[in-house]
Order: sequence, then C-alpha cells, then structure tokens
Amino acid sequence: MAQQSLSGAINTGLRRALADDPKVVLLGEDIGTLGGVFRVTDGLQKEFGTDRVMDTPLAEAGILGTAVGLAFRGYRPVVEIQFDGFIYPAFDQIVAQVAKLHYRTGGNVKMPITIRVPYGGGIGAVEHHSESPEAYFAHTAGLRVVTCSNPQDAHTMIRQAIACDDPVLFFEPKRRYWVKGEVNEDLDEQTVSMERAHTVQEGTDVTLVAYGPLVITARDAALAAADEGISVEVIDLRSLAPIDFAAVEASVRKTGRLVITHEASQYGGIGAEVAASITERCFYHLESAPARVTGFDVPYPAAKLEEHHLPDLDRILDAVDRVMGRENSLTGWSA
Amino acid sequence: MAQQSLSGAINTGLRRALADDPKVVLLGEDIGTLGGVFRVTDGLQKEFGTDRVMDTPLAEAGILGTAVGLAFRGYRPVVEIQFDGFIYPAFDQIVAQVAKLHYRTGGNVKMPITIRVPYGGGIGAVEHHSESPEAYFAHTAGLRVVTCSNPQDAHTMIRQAIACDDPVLFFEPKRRYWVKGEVNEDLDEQTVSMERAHTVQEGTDVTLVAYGPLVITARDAALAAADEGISVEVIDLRSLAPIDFAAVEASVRKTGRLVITHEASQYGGIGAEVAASITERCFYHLESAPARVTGFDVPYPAAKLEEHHLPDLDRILDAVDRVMGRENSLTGWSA
Amino acid sequence: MLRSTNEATNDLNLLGHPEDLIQLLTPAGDRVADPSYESWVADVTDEQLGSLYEDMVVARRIDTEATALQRQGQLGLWPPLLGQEAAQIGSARTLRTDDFVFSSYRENAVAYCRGVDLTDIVRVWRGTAASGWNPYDIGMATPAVIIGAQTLHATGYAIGCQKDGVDSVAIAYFGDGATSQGDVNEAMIFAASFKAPVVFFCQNNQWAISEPVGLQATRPIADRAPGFGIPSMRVDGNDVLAVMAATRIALDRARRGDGPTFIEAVTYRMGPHTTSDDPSRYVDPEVQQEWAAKDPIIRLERLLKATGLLADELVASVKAKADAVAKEMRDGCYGLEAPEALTVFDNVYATPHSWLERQKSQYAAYLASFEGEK
Amino acid sequence: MLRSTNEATNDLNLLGHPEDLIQLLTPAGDRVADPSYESWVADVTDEQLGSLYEDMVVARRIDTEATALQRQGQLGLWPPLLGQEAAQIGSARTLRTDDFVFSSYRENAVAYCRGVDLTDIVRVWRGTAASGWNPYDIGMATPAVIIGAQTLHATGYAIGCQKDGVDSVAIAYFGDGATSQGDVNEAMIFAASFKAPVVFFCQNNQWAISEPVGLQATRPIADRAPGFGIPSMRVDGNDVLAVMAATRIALDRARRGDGPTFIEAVTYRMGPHTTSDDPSRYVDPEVQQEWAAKDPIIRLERLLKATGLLADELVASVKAKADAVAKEMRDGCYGLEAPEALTVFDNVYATPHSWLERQKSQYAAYLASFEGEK
Ligand SMILES: Cc1ncc(C[n+]2csc(CCOP(=O)(O)OP(=O)(O)O)c2C)c(N)n1
Ligand SMILES: Cc1ncc(C[n+]2csc(CCOP(=O)(O)OP(=O)(O)O)c2C)c(N)n1
Ligand SMILES: [Mg+2]
Ligand SMILES: [Mg+2]
Repeated sequence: MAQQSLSGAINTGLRRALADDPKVVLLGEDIGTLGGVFRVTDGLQKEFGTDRVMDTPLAEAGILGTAVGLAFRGYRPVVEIQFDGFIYPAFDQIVAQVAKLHYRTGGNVKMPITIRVPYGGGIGAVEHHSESPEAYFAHTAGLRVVTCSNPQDAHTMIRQAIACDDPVLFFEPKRRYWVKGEVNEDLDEQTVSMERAHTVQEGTDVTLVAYGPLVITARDAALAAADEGISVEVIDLRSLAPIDFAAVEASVRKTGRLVITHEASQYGGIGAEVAASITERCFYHLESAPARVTGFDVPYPAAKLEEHHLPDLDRILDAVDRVMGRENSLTGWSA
Repeated sequence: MAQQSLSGAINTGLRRALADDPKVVLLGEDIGTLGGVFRVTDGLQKEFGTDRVMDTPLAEAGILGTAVGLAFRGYRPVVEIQFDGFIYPAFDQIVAQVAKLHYRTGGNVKMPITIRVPYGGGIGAVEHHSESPEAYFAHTAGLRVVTCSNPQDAHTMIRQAIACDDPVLFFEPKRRYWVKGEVNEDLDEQTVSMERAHTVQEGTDVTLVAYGPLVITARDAALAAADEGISVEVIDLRSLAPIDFAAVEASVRKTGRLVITHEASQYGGIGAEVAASITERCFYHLESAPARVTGFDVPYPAAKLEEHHLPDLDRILDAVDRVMGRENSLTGWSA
Repeated sequence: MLRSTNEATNDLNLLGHPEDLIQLLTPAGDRVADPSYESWVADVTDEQLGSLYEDMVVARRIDTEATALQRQGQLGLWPPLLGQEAAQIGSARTLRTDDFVFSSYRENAVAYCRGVDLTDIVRVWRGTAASGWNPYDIGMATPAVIIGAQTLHATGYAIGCQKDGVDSVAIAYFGDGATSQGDVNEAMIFAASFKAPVVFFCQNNQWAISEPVGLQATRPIADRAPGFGIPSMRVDGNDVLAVMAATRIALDRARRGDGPTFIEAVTYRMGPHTTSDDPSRYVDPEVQQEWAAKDPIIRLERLLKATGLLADELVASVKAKADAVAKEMRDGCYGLEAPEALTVFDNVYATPHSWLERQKSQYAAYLASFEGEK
Repeated sequence: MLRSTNEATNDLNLLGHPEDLIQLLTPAGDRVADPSYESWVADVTDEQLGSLYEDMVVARRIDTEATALQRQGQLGLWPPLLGQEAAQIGSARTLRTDDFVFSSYRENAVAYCRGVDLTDIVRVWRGTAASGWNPYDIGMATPAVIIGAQTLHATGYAIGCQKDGVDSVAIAYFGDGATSQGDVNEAMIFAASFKAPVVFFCQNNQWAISEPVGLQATRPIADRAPGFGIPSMRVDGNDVLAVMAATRIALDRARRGDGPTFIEAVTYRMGPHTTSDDPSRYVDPEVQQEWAAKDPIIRLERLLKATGLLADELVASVKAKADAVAKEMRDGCYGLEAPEALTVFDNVYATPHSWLERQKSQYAAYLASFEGEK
C-alpha cells in the first residue's frame, strides 16, 4: 500500500478504470501529450493510446456533447474540465442533455458520464481558476455531485463515479492535489462509498459539516476547538447530491448544533440545503440555529484577497462559538 | 387607469422604457415582426424600428454576448430568452461575463442588462418550456433576480429592472400572462419596488412565502386556511436575489411559522435559502421547522404529470397544517 | 487522425462547389441528367419510386392527421413537416438499420422511415410521456428540442462507431436556424478533427419560427462546412431523388472512412412553425405560392404519371396505406392515458437515489392522505 | 441590414483567396512588392518604421521583464507574448483612440500601444486587483480569460457604434484555439447578419497550450470566415508591415460600412503558454528553431540595417526607452500592495445590495474581533 498524492491517486484510479473497462474513454483539453495542466492524466495516453485518451478541440460544449453521443453508443466517457470556471460553456449540454437524457428516453439510454472538475481556491490564481460551482449541479435533477478530500477517497471515488450508471460531477479540490496519503486500491464499497458521508472525527458538542478542500481545515478547527473544551464532530459529506442526510441527522441529534462550511458563495449554496434539511429533520434537537461559514457572495476575488474570502480555521471556530452560545464576532452585532 | 393583462403590462412597461431612454434596445428571437411567441413585445418594432427592437440569430450566447458589448458602449439591452429552458446556452455569458464585468473592471463598466425569461409550468407544454431556473442565477454573485406576480408589479418592475445599473434576471410567470388587473403606469418606487417584498395578505399564525406564478395559489390557500381557522400571512418576495429578509423576518417573528413554496426543484432551491436564513435570523421565534412546498427534484415532467409536480392549494395547506402541528400527510410517516 | 488540407480540397472538388443546387427531378416532374449524381440513384427501380411516393404521401397524411388531432385537443402541440417530405424521406430511406439518427422535433417522417410505432410519434405531443420510443429499437434518438444540441451527440456517436471499427454512420438532422448555434459549429469542428463518420443534414426550410434564413446566414448555409474542412452539398430538398443521391454520397464517404459531409436540403416550411404559431404575421403569401408549385409529392406524381407508373392500383394502395396509418395513429393516440402519479419519479436516475426516494415516499403518503375522501 | 451574397462575393474577390499568405517583409528583411497590399503601408515613413521597431523591442522587453518578475515571485503568473510582437504592434498601431479593443490575456503589447499605465499591466498578474485598468481610459476592455467570449462583446460594441452613427471600430483579439469555441462562431454570425464594424483578429500562434492548431482546424483558420459571409485575410503574423496593411484594409471596410473582416495572423508562440507551462513536454525544438528564424524583430532590424536607418542614435534611444519602460513597470509592480480586506465586497454591484452589505458588516465585525489581539 503506497503513499500517493491526491492527484496521483486520481491518476491511478483512472488507470485502473481504463484497464478494467474498454468502454472507458477520457476526453479533455491538454489531457493527452501534456497529461493535463495538473498532470492528473499523466502517462495515460501513452499507456492506452489516443483512442482511449483524447485531446479535444477547445470547446467545452463540444466535449460534453460528444461525450453524450459516446454514451449513446455504450461508452463511459470521463471528461476533464480544465478549471472550474470553464465549465459554463458546457452548462447547457450538462443540464439539458446529460442530466435529462435518461429521463427523456424513458430509462432506455444511460448517461454514465463522469465530469472531472478541479475546483476551489487557495492557489493564488487569476479569475475563473478558483471557483466552486457545485451548487449549480446539485440543484439539477438527474446529476450526481461528489467531491473528495484525501488520496484514498479520491482513488476509490473516481472509480466508483466512472462505474456509476448515472452522470457524476466529480469535483477535485485542486489546492489539495499535492496532499499525500496511503492508498489501498482494493478497498470495497463498504469501506469507502462515494454515496456515504464519512465521520472524520467524532465529537459530542457540535457537528461540523465540510467537504473537499475544507475537510482538512475543519479537522484542524476541531482539534483547536478541543483545546477550548469543545468537542466537534467533523463530517466529510463526499456526496453533495444527494447528501447522506441520515449521517448528518444522526450526528446533529447527538450534538444539537450544526456548522457547515464551504468555499462556494453562501447564498443558495450547499450550506443552505444542509441547514434547511437538517432543521426540517431534527428541529427539536437543535440547540441553536445552524451556522454557515462560506466564501462571500462576490466573484472570486483577486489572489491577494482570497485569504479573506476563503473560510479558515478562525472563521470556523468563530461559528462554533456562535452555535455554542459563546461570545463570538457577532455578539452584540446588529445590521 | 386601465385593465391590463400581465403580458400586456410588461409590453406597456417596455414601451415606456423605450420611449423614455434612447439607450434602451431590445434583443431576442422572434421579438420583432412576430412580437414574441407570447406577444410581449407586440408592436414595439413597428413603433421604435429595427434599430431599437432587434430580431437576432438563433443563439442565446450570441444574444447575451452582444448585449454585453452594447452595454460596454453605453446601451441598456433588454434581452428576451424565448423560454426558461433555452437560457442555458447563454449561461457562460451570463455567469462569467454579465455578472462579473462590473467587478472585473473595478466598477468602471456597468452592465445594465435586463434578461427577460418567461418561466414556470402549468401550460401543458413539452420539455424545456416549463422550467424554473431562478436558483442558478440567485446563487451567482453580481446578478439580481426578480419576478412578478401581477400586472401592476410586472409593469412597474420591468421598468425598474431596465433602469437598474446592475444586470437583472426578470422572470415572467408565463402561465399568469393572461391574468388581468389595474395598472397605474405612474406608480413611484415607494409604492412598488422590485427590491421590496409585498405582503399580499396579513396573518398571524403562519408566514407563507411565495413568488411569481404561485402567489395567486398562495393567496387562495390563505383564504382556504382561514376557513380552517388558520390565519396565514402571504408574502410575495418579488426579489429573489437579494431577498427582502427584513420583511420575511418581521413576519416570522410575528407568526413563528414559515412555509415557502416555489415551482422549482427543492434541492438547493430558493426555499432552502429562505429556510436557512430565517432560521438563522429568528431561530428562537420559530415554533416549528420551516416547510417547503416545491416542484419535485425531477426534470420537468410530461404535461399529463405536471399537476403532481406543481405545488397547489392542497399541498400548501398540508404544509400549513404541518407547521401548525396539526395532522397532515406526514403524520406517522417515516422514511 | 487529422485530415490534410489537400484531402479536404479534393473532397470539395469531388462534391462540386456547394453553391449549385443539385437537382434530379424538376417541379414539372422531369428527370434531370446530371452525371455526377444520377448514378447514385440509378438503381432505384420503378417499384422503389412507387414506394418513395407512398412514403411521402403517408408522411403527409401522418402530419395532417396529427395536426387535426391537435386541433381537436387530442395533442397539446404539433410541429408540421408539411412540404419537407422529400428531404426527410429521401434521406432517411438511404439509411441502414445500424445507422443512428439524431434529430430535432420536426423529423416525424424520418421516424416513420425508421419504423417507429405510430402511437409513439404522438406520445410526447399528447403529454403522456417524456419519451416517444426506445432509441435503440429504431436507431433514432428521441428528438432534441434544444436547438442544435443533437449535432454534437451525432458526432460523438460517430466517433464511437469509429472506435468500434464498424461502418455504421450517425446522421444529424437540424434546421437553418440551428446553424447559428455554437453547438452546431462545434460539432463540425469536432467531426472534422476526428474525421467522424457523421452526416450533417440541414433542412433549410427558410424559417426559424418567424425569422427568415437571411437573418441567420448571409451566404448559402452549405458554404460554411468547407471552411471547417467538411465537404458540403446543396440539394433541392423537394426532390426526393436528389436528396437520396446526396445522402448516399455522404453515407458512402463516411463508411469509407472519409469523414463528415454536410448537406443543405433547400426546402420550405409550408405549414406554421407549430400548431400554436401564426405565420400570417410574417409569411408573404406569394412566396408561399411559389413554393407550393415546387411541391415534392406533386413532382414525383407527375413523373410517375408521365412514365405510366401511377397505375390505379398504386393510387389505391397508397391511399389505403395512408388511411390505415392515420387510423392506427389516431386510435393509438386516443388510447394514451395519463401516467400513474408516482411515475413522475421514475427514470430520473439509473441507480437508487436516497433524496428522491424519500421525496417519492412522502408524496405517496400525501396521495394516500386523500384516500377515502369523496 | 443584411448583406447580399453578391456583395459578400465581391468582398472576397477584393481580398483575394484567404489561402495565400500576405507578406510585405521577408524574414531576410527584404521588402516584397505586392500591389494589392503595399499601398496600404506606402505612407509609413522611415521614422515610423523606426518607432514600429522601438515598439516591438519595448514590447519584448516588457514581456521578458514580466517573466523575470514572475520567476522572482513578484507575479503569480504571466502569459508571454514572445514572438507575437509584430502581430500585436502591427495591428494595434493602426487603431484610432476611438476604436475599442476586446482582447484575451496575451495581448499586452496591444495594451502598451493603447497607452496603458505600465503598472496596470501587472496588477492582475500580481493578484492585487481584479482589473488592470479602466477600459474607457485606453479604449480597451480588461482581458477576457474565458476563451472566445470577448469576440461577441466586440460584435455587440460594434453594433453600438453602428447605432450611434460613428465610424469607430471594435477589434477582437483571440487565438487559434479560441476558434473552436461556439462563441467565436456565433460572433461571426451576428457580425455578418448585422454587418457590424468589427475586426476579428486571430493570432494563430500554432498552439492552444499543448494542443497544436491542427487539432482545432483541418484547414487554414482564415478559410472559415468567408462561409459566414465575412471576407478574410491570411497574413504573415511576424511581418509588422503586412499585419498593418491587413488591419488597415479591415478597419477601412468597417468604417466604410462594409462590415466585419477576419484576419488570421500566422505567427508562433516562442515561449511557454504561461510561466507555469512546460512546453518541453510537447514542442518540437526543430520547429521552434524554424520559427526563431522568422523572428519579427530581427527581420525589421535587417531592413533598417539594409536601408541604413538603424543609426546608433536609434539603437541607443530604443534601448533607453526599453530600459525606462522596464524600470517603470518593475517599480510599479513592487509598489503594488495587497488591497484592504473589506474591498473584497466592492464593485460586485453598482447599486446598494442588502444581502452583501450585511455580509460585509458581519465580516467587519469579525475582523474587529481580532483587534487588540497580540
Ligand atoms: C436553444 C433554443 N433556443 C430557442 C428555442 C426555441 N425554438 C424552437 S424551434 C425554433 C426555430 C428553429 O428553427 P430551425 O432550426 O430552422 O428549425 P425548424 O423549426 O425550421 O425546423 C426556436 C427558436 C429552442 N428550442 N432552443
Ligand atoms: C472556456 C475556456 N476553456 C479553457 C480555458 C483554459 N485555457 C486557457 S488558455 C487556453 C488555450 C488558448 O489557446 P489560444 O486560443 O490559441 O490562445 P493562446 O493561448 O495561444 O494565445 C486554454 C485551453 C479557458 N481559459 N477558457
Ligand atoms: Mg427552419
Ligand atoms: Mg494559440
């Protein structure tokens, strides 16, 4: 069982998928010769040929539309969108075609398309290279949305996503690509499932829900909170659509308090659905209102401002204090 | 003060806007000679010429991208998207350009673009003609999203949207186009503002939040609830981004109960943001968990199934009973 | 994988300059001698001419019947193909069962050629189902309503055929208005780059709802493809033989591994855009008349008459067939009931989905709460 | 409003078949006699030749300086324009101040010609601001990073000029890779339909990051526009005079009301895609060498030498100018500080926004909660 980086773990996951199923094909910009701008597909074209790993013309709608046709023909296309901010030209093909074709064809045509999207900020990039568009897809019936937070999950989940008969948006936390960890390539569904949330750390006072790039931050916040005598349970959602609410609900019934964090803008984000659904499911177990710690509702800011935009340990702790009823930044604040 | 249909009120609003400001130009498919498939722009090209009211080639990205260039040149483009389901090809131009250009240019370039979108179901149409995509845009920083529910608001709000220096998504409840009502073309901001929610009916037991096509349904539900001795306060949001939370909060502090209804899918919809924000703002005033009555999380279904998909009076009353703690369809239900 | 400029140029020469309109049968019903194209339909027997005639008559009958059903309130909407019978029959009849069609909403004559169950044609328009048929049963995807999107699907499917090493071909049907969509242009770019075995079949019926083709294109639509490295043909879309010839050339190129071909079938939409459209607001009656004179069925009828092939038996059998087809469709339509409520949750996902199952279960409970009521 | 096919055809003749590469200055530095184009630069004086030379040298210096700043960690990223100086200077120097530029991220030499404040060039790349400059100050929009999107903006702006009855022109700069995007094709369609005074200036630098132009196009990119009814020219992009001539022809057509023109400037990206790219993974050194021999600056230098215009004073003044510009940019760069925290909420909206104001106020309270701490 070797150490792999998160990007390396996706690479080995893709390699296994290509080797296991001849119908798996990779499509994207610069994924062949170059191996992708993040090298996630490094070496795959060399190993499997240009027929299995295809560099495409520079057009996202074209890539997704072509993937739809390949799916009609029985293939399992794995598409790479180079950066989060470049997925919008393909929005129509994803939302009006990929998401709806199984329904439109009365279940006769499957769309086992995996859409890989390096997402999120924290890398000091220019505009369009640090966005978190997951909520758009989570709100779209017919799509599944998942994201990984560590090498093991990355490897296992990308293979599960490709094997899934439904279209899956696979969001990769680009700023964690270089995080290393043990990867067991033979884990079974029971141990790691892209559909089930993962309790990163147990706790009794507050449930802290995170996913993707912020799981590490959430875990650190939990450790820091422990020093202040607050026991925080950290849950890594993994699947954003659907969310494993049974797991979150069980945790909140125990803790009575909920904090949700994500990089995406707050207004209408995943956090809103978690807060609304959990309030619906366990209203009488809540000691305080669920709190959201998210990116601001602004276009992703210039690199030198992203430290403010991105939720960090301190902002999460501040929210933990809030749901605990302790003094926090909004004590005494009024609009 | 004449009676006007909702579509007619938008038509007179557009006419006034074209007459008042030479920089206002209309762009869209079939809006000229034909006057739009819903006749909302009927007669405007004849009156203002092909230079002010332009039929465009059949490409939504092209329409929005062209509107951006016109805005750069100081124009106020009013774009018509023929049906809700056809806005996605323009998603990139709307989300990555229209929404972000004011920010990207450091506030130097304004994007006073109004995007008119006939939306929602209930007209027995085929696929892509009955969708409610408002949440995608509400989640996008830089955009404003509003919707009207009656002729007076339609007329006043479309003119306010066009006069606004920010880009505005103007959602028109197509199944209510034929609803008639008094329209005073000279109302001021104080009386009707697209930014302020409107209390359609006062009540003390439950706050029922609705917008667009469901405001009429919500009002009917309130009347029916009254017969059962429940006093329902109906709020028409008008603006979906930002939401006039001060108004909703004030109402919920009074009633202690909240029901939100919209045609759009529930998961990650506007209802989630209302529930999350209101729970955050007045947790200790809530007697029960906010309830959502929405379209299902499915692609908009075939016409003969839409009666099930669309929230109606009975489903709203069922939710009202739920927040009131009375017997309802989920009494005794378990997953 | 990428074709050289020279190849492309040769193809262009092979197919002639896109601007001259290919015609093998005049409106008057006379055969046109055109060495470079007539050979492609030389094998069409008298009998086959008769069945092409039957197909067109039946297609028109299906169309008028469906329009009538809409008028009677049996269908919510119908997009007439009136006037486009030759373009659709001529192209679809050249396809093999293992070829695959990606169409728009107006290609009901194509669906008929693919052997669609007649009831399935009206299912979606009656609003009883999201889908008319199983695409794999007839080698034709359910229609794409989002203009142009299907051209990319056809391209991807064709690339799949290429990978599978079979000589099946994908054909995309779309309109003149669709050519303005980015998707259609991207489809040509992808098809050219991967030399995909796909046929782009554009029915230029002169209108995109109320917009004349001149708003979409300032030059013949067929002129675009060559710039993308795709040879194109401009064919009289009301001439069933010319359409057949052009489509066969395109299919042959695709099967031989020569890649995509673009066909612009110049025709005219004789009816409204859909049954809810009012063409009187924008159509010039004179132009309409000019095109009526170029009717695709009448010209073939004239040829058959002239060559003595329009025997009474043929006329009778064609009429019988049309009546039978119309009746089958009408009866099928009447028989289509509203689906059971909970089916609204079916087929959204191919695998179990916790959120949707909960929603379905709650709605079931809601419906149950009414049981026993009046 | 719509142009007839004939007009379009005439235009095409006027501009000659897109495939022959327009050249007025060979790599060896010799002037080429080409009657149909040289007249367009006949007015270029020796002095102006010298300043074109200066511009290109300065542009290259800006580029190498910025690359150095990135290596030193002063900039987060930089997209070198090395090798594309003639394409950018030659085109931008023909523009009037009332014309408007919509570019991509690589057009920093264009920005220089528009008179951008040198510090503004690096602002965005240093990550201290979302925007480098005020578009209205220099008649150039801040760069579009979404490939191809700006071509539609240029088209819309041009339509605006048309409505205003002025003869200002919009010019869109984009790359070879961008031509695959739907937006670029839709821009040509809109521009042709409305006969918009816009120039589509494509710098074909042979690469889209690691993808060769052959993956985007199987025929010369300039071949596409004519099919859309837009005359095009294919010009030696490393020949500053040919680029000037072509751009002037296009601008002249636009100002005369003849509509859009497409220019493919054939050049080469001599550097990496950006400072974070590693071309060694995909570039053939030999090809790189061939192009090095076609360097745009060297060939003009040779001409100036041959004609005795490269006097020591010129060489000295050009060097002095380049040094000064580099220093100003470097100093400006060092001076750029991280913006104040709460500015992250500025300029999202042009008018007050209740939700965002609340968020800002809460974040201000959050920041305040740290005051007094260590
Ligand atoms: C993306 C998109 N935009 C707009 C529409 C609305 N619409 C339906 S049909 C049509 C015209 C299509 O014209 P054309 O492509 O020529 O096909 P035809 O109807 O003539 O067969 C339009 C604008 C749509 N279906 N999809
Ligand atoms: C819509 C979109 N997709 C992908 C990218 C990522 N990307 C940035 S530059 C580039 C290549 C552009 O090539 P070209 O248009 O030739 O311009 P060049 O970089 O050569 O100047 C790509 C794929 C992007 N910026 N936008
Ligand atoms: Mg048409
Ligand atoms: Mg390039």
